Amino acid sequence: MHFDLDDLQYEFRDAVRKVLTAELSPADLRAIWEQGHDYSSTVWPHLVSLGLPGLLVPAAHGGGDGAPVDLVLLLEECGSACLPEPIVETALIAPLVLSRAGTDQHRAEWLPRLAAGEAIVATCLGEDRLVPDGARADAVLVRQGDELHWVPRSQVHATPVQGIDPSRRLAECAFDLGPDTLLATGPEAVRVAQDAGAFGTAALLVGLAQRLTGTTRDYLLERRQFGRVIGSFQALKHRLADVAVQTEAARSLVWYASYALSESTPDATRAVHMAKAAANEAAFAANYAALQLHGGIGFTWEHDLHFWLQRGKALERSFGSTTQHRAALADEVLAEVWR
Amino acid sequence: MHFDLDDLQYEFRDAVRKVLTAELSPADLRAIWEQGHDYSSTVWPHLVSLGLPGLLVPAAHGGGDGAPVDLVLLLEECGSACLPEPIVETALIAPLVLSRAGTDQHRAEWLPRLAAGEAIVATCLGEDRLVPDGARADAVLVRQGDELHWVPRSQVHATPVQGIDPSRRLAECAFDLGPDTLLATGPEAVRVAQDAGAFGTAALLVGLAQRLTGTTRDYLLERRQFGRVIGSFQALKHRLADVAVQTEAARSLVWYASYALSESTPDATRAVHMAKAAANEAAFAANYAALQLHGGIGFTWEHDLHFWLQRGKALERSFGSTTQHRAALADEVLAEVWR
Amino acid sequence: MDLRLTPAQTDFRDEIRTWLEENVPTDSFPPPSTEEGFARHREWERALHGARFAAVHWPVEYGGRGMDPVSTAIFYDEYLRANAPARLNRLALGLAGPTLIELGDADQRSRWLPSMLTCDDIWCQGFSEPEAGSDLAGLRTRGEVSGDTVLVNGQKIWTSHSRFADWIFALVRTDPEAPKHKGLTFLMIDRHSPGVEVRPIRQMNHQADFAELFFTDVEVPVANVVGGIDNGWRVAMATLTHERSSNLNTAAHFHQILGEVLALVPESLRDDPLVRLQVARFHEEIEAYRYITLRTLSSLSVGRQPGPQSAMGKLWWSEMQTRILEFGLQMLGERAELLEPTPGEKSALVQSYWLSRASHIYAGSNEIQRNIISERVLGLPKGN
Amino acid sequence: MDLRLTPAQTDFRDEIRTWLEENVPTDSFPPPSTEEGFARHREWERALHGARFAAVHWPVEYGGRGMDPVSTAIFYDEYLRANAPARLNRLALGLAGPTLIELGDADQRSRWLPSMLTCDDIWCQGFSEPEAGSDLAGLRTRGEVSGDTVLVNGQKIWTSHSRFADWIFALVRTDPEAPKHKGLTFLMIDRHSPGVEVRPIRQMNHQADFAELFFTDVEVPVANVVGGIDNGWRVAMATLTHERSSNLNTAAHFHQILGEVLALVPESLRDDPLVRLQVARFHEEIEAYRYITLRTLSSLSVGRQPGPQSAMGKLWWSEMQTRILEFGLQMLGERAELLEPTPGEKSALVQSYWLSRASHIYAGSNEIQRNIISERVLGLPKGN
Repeated sequence: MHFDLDDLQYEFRDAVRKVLTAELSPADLRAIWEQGHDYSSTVWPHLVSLGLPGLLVPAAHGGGDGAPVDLVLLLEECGSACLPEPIVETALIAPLVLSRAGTDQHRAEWLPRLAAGEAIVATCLGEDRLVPDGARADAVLVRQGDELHWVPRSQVHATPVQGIDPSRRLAECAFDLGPDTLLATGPEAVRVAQDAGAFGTAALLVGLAQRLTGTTRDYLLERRQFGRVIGSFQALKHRLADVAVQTEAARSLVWYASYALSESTPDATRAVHMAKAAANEAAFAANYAALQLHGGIGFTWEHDLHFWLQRGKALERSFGSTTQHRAALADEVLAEVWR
Repeated sequence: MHFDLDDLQYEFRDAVRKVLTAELSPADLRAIWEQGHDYSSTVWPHLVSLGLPGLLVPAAHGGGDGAPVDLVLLLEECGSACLPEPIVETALIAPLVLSRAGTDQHRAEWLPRLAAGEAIVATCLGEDRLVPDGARADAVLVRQGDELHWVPRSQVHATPVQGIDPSRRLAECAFDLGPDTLLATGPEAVRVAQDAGAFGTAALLVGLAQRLTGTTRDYLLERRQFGRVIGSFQALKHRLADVAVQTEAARSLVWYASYALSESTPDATRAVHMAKAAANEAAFAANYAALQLHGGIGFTWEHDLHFWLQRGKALERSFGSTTQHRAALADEVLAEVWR
Repeated sequence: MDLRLTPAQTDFRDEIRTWLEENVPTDSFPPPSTEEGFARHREWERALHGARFAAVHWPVEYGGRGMDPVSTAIFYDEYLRANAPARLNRLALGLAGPTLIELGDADQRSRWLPSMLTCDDIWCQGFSEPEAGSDLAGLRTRGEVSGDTVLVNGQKIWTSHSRFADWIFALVRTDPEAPKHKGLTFLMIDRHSPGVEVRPIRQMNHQADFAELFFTDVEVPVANVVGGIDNGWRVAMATLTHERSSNLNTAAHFHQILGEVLALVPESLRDDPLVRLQVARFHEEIEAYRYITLRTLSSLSVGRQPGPQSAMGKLWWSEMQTRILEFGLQMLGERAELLEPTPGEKSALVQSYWLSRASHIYAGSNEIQRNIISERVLGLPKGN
Repeated sequence: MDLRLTPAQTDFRDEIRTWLEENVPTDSFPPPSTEEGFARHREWERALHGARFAAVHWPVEYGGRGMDPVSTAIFYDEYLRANAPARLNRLALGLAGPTLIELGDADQRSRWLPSMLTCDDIWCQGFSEPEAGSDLAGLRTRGEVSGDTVLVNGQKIWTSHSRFADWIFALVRTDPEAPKHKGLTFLMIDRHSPGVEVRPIRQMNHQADFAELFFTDVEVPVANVVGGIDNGWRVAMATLTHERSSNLNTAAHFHQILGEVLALVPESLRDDPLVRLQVARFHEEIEAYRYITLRTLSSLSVGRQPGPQSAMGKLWWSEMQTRILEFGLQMLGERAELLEPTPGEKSALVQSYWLSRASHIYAGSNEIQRNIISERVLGLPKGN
């Protein structure tokens, strides 16, 4: 019994961190935010060359043959870097869903493209038809009731709209759904997609919360008021300590969820509910602490902090709120306790 | 338009404070806690001589002809002193209910006794038959469904039981209810009793929260650790500041509830819901801060702090929890918003 | 305790109500940041002034009505109720004007007060600085007094309404040798003087409510000093005292926000106990704020020192407002991130939300508020 | 990452499970504070020792099994699962013993370790003092070294299990001139020495889990010093390090508490969304604690420095446990104040509740925990 990632996974993480540090500086992010819908990715090819987008694609289709547990640290890095790409959708949901649902033709057509990092995927699993990267994706995975559809770009009608985080490139979408797009019917396939989305987003949020904590810590050590660095004020120290605690708690649950999904344990869905709820809470606390402890400067467009603040709030709402996940968890847990 | 108590009300408050300070020191409280069910009040006659218990009894029956707004500051004092008497039941619920319900005979028999401070009243308005001072009261006001009964001691079968706050003198009670005890039928009379109980308890809690804050502040100024008074640690300062804010917010709502009940405004019940919920929250925060900031010493029987801690938790649960009051408030408020 | 209006208050209330009913424009103005909007707002302000409603809390001799804080609050309740246009010259009427009335000399009053009322001059505030955020007294903008002139050099930040301001009331350091709180001077600076530059601050919520002010060798007459050279800290504290009766953030205002948020709750969630408990809590908190404020206004109106609650209002409303807006965003779900209002929204909630988050920082950060409460109300030691 | 047991762990788990199934007494013991209870607990401990289960984390040479932290946790999971009796000599097996093994000399080990395992000697801890609560290094109990003897005078507080203790491991100040963290000495004191007095502390929850110890001219041989005179701070820090692998507060333990609380939720509230959300949160928090702990144990088991989460466990479990118990009291409603358990309660929840509140204070108050996290994990400056 050993609960930690292994050396190879940490090394992969370091490699991804190195690429993201080099290719996605805050200045790069700023440029992307200014470009909005017009942005075309320069960081993506670097991630492809590391094999990140195709990591979960089966080896038979040219991928890395990995499992969610291999991806978890990399997603934390992507969250930390505020990566403006639909990485969870493309590198996690899509390969998992295609591997378990759809036809051989779907697999043969798309898995190699995913393995090669040549396709970007968006998802639309809720009721709303507002889709991040909806106008940019090569395919959109769409839930319609109990059906899961794989909709190629030619059958997506997307109207770009302005969001407060322009790097999410929101689009109002309509889809031409039909027998040709149907991937699977039944709650099981939908659950695979939703679990993957919630888990992946939770991992992004843990990385993002940690980044906010680190950035804020650095600011507290630099900013002086009343003749001393403000990081020496106990109320500020304790506030950031609480964020750190929540982040590590969430990370622990996210790691477990990665394991549960990789092993398809019976409690995998439960593990995902806990991971996303805890990651939401950690990101929430980090968001509030980061802006408050930065003071006015953090509220300016000119300062970089808001990239993480805006992205964080969006991800808190994506793939299930805290309340939604806890309500679902309660249903599972309490069914065994109170019969 | 003026939102403050008047000079006479403040003077009455000062007189009550003086008596309680003199007659109910922490050492007196300790003795009462040790005596438990065997205690017979020495402080009560002093309150009677000030006219507190009979303040709300109509002048025609020998009382002070006052209104809840005249009582609110006095109840804060009683809460602050941790008064081991059913003051809300006796001085507030009983005269209000008897004035508005029951027969002339009820009034003729009981109001003069209340005015003279010669009767102690307990109440049993919930589903549970666990009654503070149930074995000691001259009468118990009992709710049975939609009926309100006035049960004299001879028809109360009370078995004293041990509570964690012995000065509440809990008793398991059974009552001989019949036509002779029936005071009123219908939700209106029940509401009068419940509103009075919740409002009065909220006022006690505000006084109690303020006392906990003051006691804790004094301790913070006295206790030294790491070579300085611990009241200079910012995390402790902020924590107690938050308690003070919640207490003043609750006080503001409690004062308004006293006015609304006195004037029988249409929103009186709403005002009571808000007052009790806010007072519960303030007392909750004060309780946690007080024990934590006192550290280990506050956890000993030997230290006086726990009288207020135990009493506070009991009162938080009495006459409605925060959730119950907020749920009821939501029903009232939202009926107008979402139709 | 009597929450009914006095006969005088009733008369005043009726007068306002009637006048507003007859005069409030039926169309909504463009924002005052546009030329047309500015003109229409000024026209409205002049109409208010014509009815002697421009500054009801000012003494009669200066064009007000000498209303006490409670009656002033009655005015703003009616004003909000009538959905009247946002005020144009808040910082003049609420802060600069009362400061002049309290501590200015006769010349200064006659020079500036009338144009505040008519909005011929719009005012903004120059207190905050980049290096002196929470530590107001640590400000560095220099004012060198020589002869009849104060030469101002430095930078101010977080000034609101500064884009169309004519005057700035500012704190500058005139004696750099003196201890931090000493050696400051309260100065009225003509915004059109040579050397004054205004740069709007673009905010993270895509708006620009605030600006930076840069001063380069700006010459200000010594006659523009209020309350004496090196006496600025005392004057500034008097100014900030007027903030608490500024009547902007009233319970009615927050009920309006809550109402906007409630309109966004989908049908399917209206019976959800958690949603209902949260709404009840918001309602309770707004009402608590109503009575916290009214306690303070009541004491001030009878000339009494207000109670401890008077130090708590800003902390209370700022955190409450953010909770309400955060709840609103939850109700919007994924649409919460849209920059344009979605159906049901009056304006994009997400923008108000971030502005609300900023309110925990400005006007004395909430950490400073907690310091103040623990030190001034509870008597705990300063420092740390 | 692999959460399956290794073959060795499986064998060990099976051995424990089988042995416990065959040996755990079916009746429950009286509390160890009674004579009969103490005797029965000791008998049980000797049976455990006979099967070499008394201290599985100790090295084999000292009577343990040399189990790493993960395997030790497996032992305690089984132990709890089997509902086996509470351990009698926790402070010896978990703290004093490992400290001796790490820093004691050969004589000291052979003198004390065997009787710890057999419970011939019961141990308690003498660290806290009335004037040195959060500020452990500020302790004042004097130890005057003269010749072969340390003369101890002073007072300790908050010792648990001290009523039937035979030995005390204590920190005393041997050099009053040295800076606070220097001049301390770690000393094994015979509780039966002349001049040692124990006074139980009556608690606000009507129980007495802790005691005060008074030392008046107590003569302790210098041979009882562990780790050298004036080197006590380092030894004490090593002792406290063992606290984190003490395996008492496991996820299984908190699930047990949650289970007791869930049994109290009345039928009518079982569909209440708020109740369900709270329960879900508790479940989530306990599971988070499980994996926080397992991360630390895993690192320690492979000889790695544990991550930041290793500093966070106490803060997490203590506040979580209180929330669970507070919720339980809410479910009991007015019956929450009864000193005797009501139907459905295993023991009076209100007593556990207050003890849980105390856990925010003891073993390093939660304020100290937050200081530590902000300083050691986040690298923020010390002080304040």
